[in-house]
Amino acid sequence: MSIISTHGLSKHYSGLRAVNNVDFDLPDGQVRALIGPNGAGKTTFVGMLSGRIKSSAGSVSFLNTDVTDMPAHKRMSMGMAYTFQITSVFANLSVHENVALAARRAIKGAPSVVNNKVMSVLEQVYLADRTDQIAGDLSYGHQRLLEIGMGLAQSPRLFILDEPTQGLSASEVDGFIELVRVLSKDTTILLIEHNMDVVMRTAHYITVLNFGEILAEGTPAEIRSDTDVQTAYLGTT
Amino acid sequence: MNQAARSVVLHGLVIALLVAMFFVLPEYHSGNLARILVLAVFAMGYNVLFGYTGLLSLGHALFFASGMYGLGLSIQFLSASPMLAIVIGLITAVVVSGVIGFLALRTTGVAFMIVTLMFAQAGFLTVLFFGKYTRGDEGFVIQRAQRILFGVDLSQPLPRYFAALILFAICLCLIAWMVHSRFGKTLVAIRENEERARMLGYDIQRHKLMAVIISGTMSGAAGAAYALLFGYAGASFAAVQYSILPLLYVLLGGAGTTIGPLIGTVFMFYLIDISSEYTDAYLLIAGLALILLTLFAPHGIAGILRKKLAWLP
Amino acid sequence: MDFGPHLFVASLEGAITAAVLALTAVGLSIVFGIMRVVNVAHGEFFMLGAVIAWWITSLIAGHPALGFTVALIAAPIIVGALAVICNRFVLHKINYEPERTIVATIGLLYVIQQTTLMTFGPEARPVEAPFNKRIALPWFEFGESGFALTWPWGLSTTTYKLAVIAAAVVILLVLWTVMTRTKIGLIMRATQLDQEMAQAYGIAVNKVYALVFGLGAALAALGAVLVVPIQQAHYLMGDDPLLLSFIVVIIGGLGSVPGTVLAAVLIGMSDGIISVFFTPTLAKILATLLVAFVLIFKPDGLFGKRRE
Amino acid sequence: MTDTKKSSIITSSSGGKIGGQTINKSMNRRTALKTLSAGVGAMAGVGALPGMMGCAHASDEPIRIGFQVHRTGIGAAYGRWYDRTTEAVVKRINDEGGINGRPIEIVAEDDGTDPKRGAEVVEKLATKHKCDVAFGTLFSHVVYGSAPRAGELAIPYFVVSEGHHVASGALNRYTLQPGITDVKSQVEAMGPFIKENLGKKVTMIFPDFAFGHDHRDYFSAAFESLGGEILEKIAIPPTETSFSKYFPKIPRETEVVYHVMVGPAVLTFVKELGEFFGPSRPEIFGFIDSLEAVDLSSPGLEFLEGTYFWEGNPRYAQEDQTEFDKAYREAVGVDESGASISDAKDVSTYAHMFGCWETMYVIKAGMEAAGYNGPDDRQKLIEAVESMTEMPHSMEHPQGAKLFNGKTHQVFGHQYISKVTDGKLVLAHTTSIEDTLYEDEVDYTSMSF
Repeated sequence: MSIISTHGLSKHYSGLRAVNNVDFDLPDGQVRALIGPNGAGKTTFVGMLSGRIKSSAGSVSFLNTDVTDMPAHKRMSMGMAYTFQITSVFANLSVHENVALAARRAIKGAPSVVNNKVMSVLEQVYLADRTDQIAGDLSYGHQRLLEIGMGLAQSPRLFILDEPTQGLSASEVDGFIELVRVLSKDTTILLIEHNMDVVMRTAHYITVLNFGEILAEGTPAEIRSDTDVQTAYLGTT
Repeated sequence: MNQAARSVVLHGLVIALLVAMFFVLPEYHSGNLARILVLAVFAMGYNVLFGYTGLLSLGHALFFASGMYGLGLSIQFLSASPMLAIVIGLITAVVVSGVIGFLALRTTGVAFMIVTLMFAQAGFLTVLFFGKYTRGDEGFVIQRAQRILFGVDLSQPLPRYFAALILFAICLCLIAWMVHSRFGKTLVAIRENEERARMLGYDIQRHKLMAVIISGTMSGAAGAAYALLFGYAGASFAAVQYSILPLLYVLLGGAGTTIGPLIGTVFMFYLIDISSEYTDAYLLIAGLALILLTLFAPHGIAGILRKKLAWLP
Repeated sequence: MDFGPHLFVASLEGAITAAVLALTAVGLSIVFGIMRVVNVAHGEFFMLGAVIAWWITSLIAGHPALGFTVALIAAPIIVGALAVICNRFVLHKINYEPERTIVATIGLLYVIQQTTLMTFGPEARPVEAPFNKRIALPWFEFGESGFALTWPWGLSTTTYKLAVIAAAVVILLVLWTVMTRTKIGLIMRATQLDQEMAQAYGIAVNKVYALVFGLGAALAALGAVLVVPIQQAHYLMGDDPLLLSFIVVIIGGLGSVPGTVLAAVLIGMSDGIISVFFTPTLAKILATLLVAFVLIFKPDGLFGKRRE
Repeated sequence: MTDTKKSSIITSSSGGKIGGQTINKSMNRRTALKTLSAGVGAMAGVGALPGMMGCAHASDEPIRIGFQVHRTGIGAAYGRWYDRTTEAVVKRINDEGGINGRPIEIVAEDDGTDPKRGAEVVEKLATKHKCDVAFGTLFSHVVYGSAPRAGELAIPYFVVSEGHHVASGALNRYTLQPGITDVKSQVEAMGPFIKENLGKKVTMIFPDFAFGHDHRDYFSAAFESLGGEILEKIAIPPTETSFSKYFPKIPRETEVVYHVMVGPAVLTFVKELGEFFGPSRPEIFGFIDSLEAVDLSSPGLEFLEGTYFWEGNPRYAQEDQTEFDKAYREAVGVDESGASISDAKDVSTYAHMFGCWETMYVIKAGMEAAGYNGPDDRQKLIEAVESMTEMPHSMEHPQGAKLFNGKTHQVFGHQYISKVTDGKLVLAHTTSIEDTLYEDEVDYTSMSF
């Protein structure tokens, strides 16, 4: 069963085709990486998936529902979660409240239920000892983790991560990879990633975007051996 | 003590203190305090939007005036009882803030400031335009006989004070409760990072609209109470100064705090009242005070307190 | 009066409003655009310009044009210098934080207004125009005898009013040239685009800010000196220009100087022209609502570019 | 500028006795602070103090009159002259021995010409300063805002506002206007003169708020009942600063333009009116409110030559000036052209400020008739004033004779119409008191206290 799919999805900015006629399908339970050179339209594409960006043409279907005209917040409450490319946390609020805000929207239970969820998420993202810290005071890496935690707290069906490892240290990246492996048991993950090591170690399947169009799709091994991809993106590596 | 318990104790103490004040203070000051409490409700309403939601409106005089004229005109022309008039005043405020909120929330930032300002200005001019009924800038008096609520003469010091205090207490409790509610925390999230809140799945527009309506209705309640307790409704309350006033109260007292608006209102009121005894240029002193406060106490008076008491709601 | 001439008079009046408004609003607009702060005291700088003009002209005897010329040069400089001081000791200290700036400039507004009340007094005081001749204006008619010139009753303006329009156009052109063709203009525009970048390129942002704040105030004062022979100096006269300038700046698109000028013309003219069709107060209500609805449907102003 | 005293005690060395050190002390403290902020104006008050010291028993306590004054805000120009007139009359009364042998002490509070602050000021005067009565308000919206509080606090509230609020019955038994005729009387009394001397087709221009609406409604009703015709009623928004665009609405066949404006833009208004008409103007009749505190020789006002003005009290000393007007002018410090003696550019609000003088004398007469001793006698004071009727032309009433209506709490007096001749206002017509009378709209005496 596919969790999200697009048909002919396009975004045109005054003549520029940022995303053009993309047919995309993500099956339930998969970890999918979306890669491509800078300016390939990756962020625009997931922007349209999440509803942050209005599409110019085509349709998006999430959990077998056409969500093309649905505002972002409704898609989120249907079970999507999204982390920003540029870290975006509630800088003046505590770590706990950051995660609680995410959890509260998804869980309609009593404060204690929310609290339990928050604590378990903070454990997962290695921030359990920093609950009362102000989010803005966290190191960059911890803020990235917090952002992922906010996504987790929503218990999403689909988790979209926009360059989650950007700026993380090597050990933090390892931690992240471990996290994705654990998460992938319950959640479908769509990952925009530049770090090919992360992609190869986590993704079940890879979609390559180039000039707003899908250049190739396949398993990590297939993508690695695809000559088109190599010329367009991977170069000689 | 946990947060909720602290909040109950703090706000309980504030209200108890205000009850005691009436019996302790000389007549002049208890009279002032009645007025301050009504104005503080206005400021608290403003604070819901500005302090908690992060929306800077320059049009709250319109909401204040909606309550004031909703009540005043229904007493004047429909011979409504005070209770019915209060209800009409509140409904007017709900409707006006709902419509203005629906329209103005299509904008953000400075444009939101200007749109609210323009609507308030149009409201002010409308009051003048219908001078036949409103008596424009002169306004009209609500006679003592028309201000008897459940047999209590609201023109008398004690009933007036406690009527003001009851309104204040209701609003204070509402806000103290709101701050700890999902809704209130979501408003803060919107204030802090709107896009993030949206991408957590919160319906930003709906929350903002609710905030405008709550804010506007509370401001309208203050307007209605002012007319009922002090017996006068006039266009000057719809003028732009009365949109700036609650902003000053809130900024002085501390935006986004429950008791900040009260502190700011008290401070501003007595700053003008006391300095006016020494010089005609009391607004000069008020101006200097504002500048000094922004230089040395940017988060208002409650902000200073909060440095010592981090838990202050 | 017939409809045509009436509309003409109203448009002419609108043009004068627009001219003065353009100067005042452009002052606010560059402060807004470059420093990103809302200066609530802007109207008071306008008022000070008028009051200082009155003061200077009352000191200088002889032909009114003499005192007026001195005022035209000196008042903006004095007001600009005062603004630079305010910038240095208040706005700079609070780091131009948006909210604090609003409160601090409200404080400045009170301080300036009250100081004026205490020294200048509560009266409205006139300044004599350097020249002021009533000109009856002709109107064209296609009557039975074909095209004809008539001189309708009351259709008139004054030489001074026309001169105000001309002066405003000249000043705005000079400003435009400075902004686009000179180094200082380049520096200002660079600072507007990206403050950090400008700093990295060795631009002394603090000095630019001081200059911009002073220039903004001086433009407001200049507008006031031009208008004071029509209006009179009064200590509360800054409130209206503040409100109107704000509207103009927003409608014009934040920080866009050409947009601001266009918006000033639009607002000034519509204020005049709407008054032809409706009773005055209703006209004001409609003009106000028009501004609100323009912003609701074009939140970045009519001529603004959408910001990221 | 020169006169920013907050509260002053003006007594003579012979008459008044001020009890006690406390007043002296507070005087000094206040004066010191005021000198810091506002200049040296208050020094005169201190200079007078040593002479007043003496024995102090209860009945020598000054009578405290709370003065609600527009020192800031839109009414400040009027407030300044209300202030000066009040000081002058208090000095005169105290020189004559005060009220029942007690000196008057004025406690002034600025209301910022704002109804909200106005109500607070009345409260402050009554409950903090413990004033015997409150007095002196001019702007109608401040009166409306303040009067309910005065009634609730049971403090007699003597307004000097010319509004129709008192006589309309909208206020309460504690609010009285015994020193100045109200706008309804003023306006209605103008009808006959305009119709007979200026023309039958009138266009009215007035500010679009309550004061302007009073003019519109009362004048048009009165004028039409005389057989005149109102061609057009042009209401100008109160925030307006330029007027030329409204004048084309004046119909061509207009014989008389009737104008009344208030606020700082009045001069612009009159000037632009002149520029509009150029050489071919109709007759023009205005209320001097349009030009109160404005010098008639201001640039642009030349065209007013030959036009007519209502004046509450003739600004320029007339040829047949009465001794009362002469002495009154001198006491207040106004020269023959209605400007300050010390500054010819500082033009008074002569048409209104006499109301402060006369009202103060009514308070004095009322207190003396009531045997007023203190706040317990306030009701007696009201009743004493209510029972007044004729007020003869005298030093107490220098503007002219008056007739007080105790039921409506409103006084009625002569109105003056002047013609601008050689740049001066020359009296052309004086209405009778009868011209100003209208049917009672209220009987306050039937209301309880």
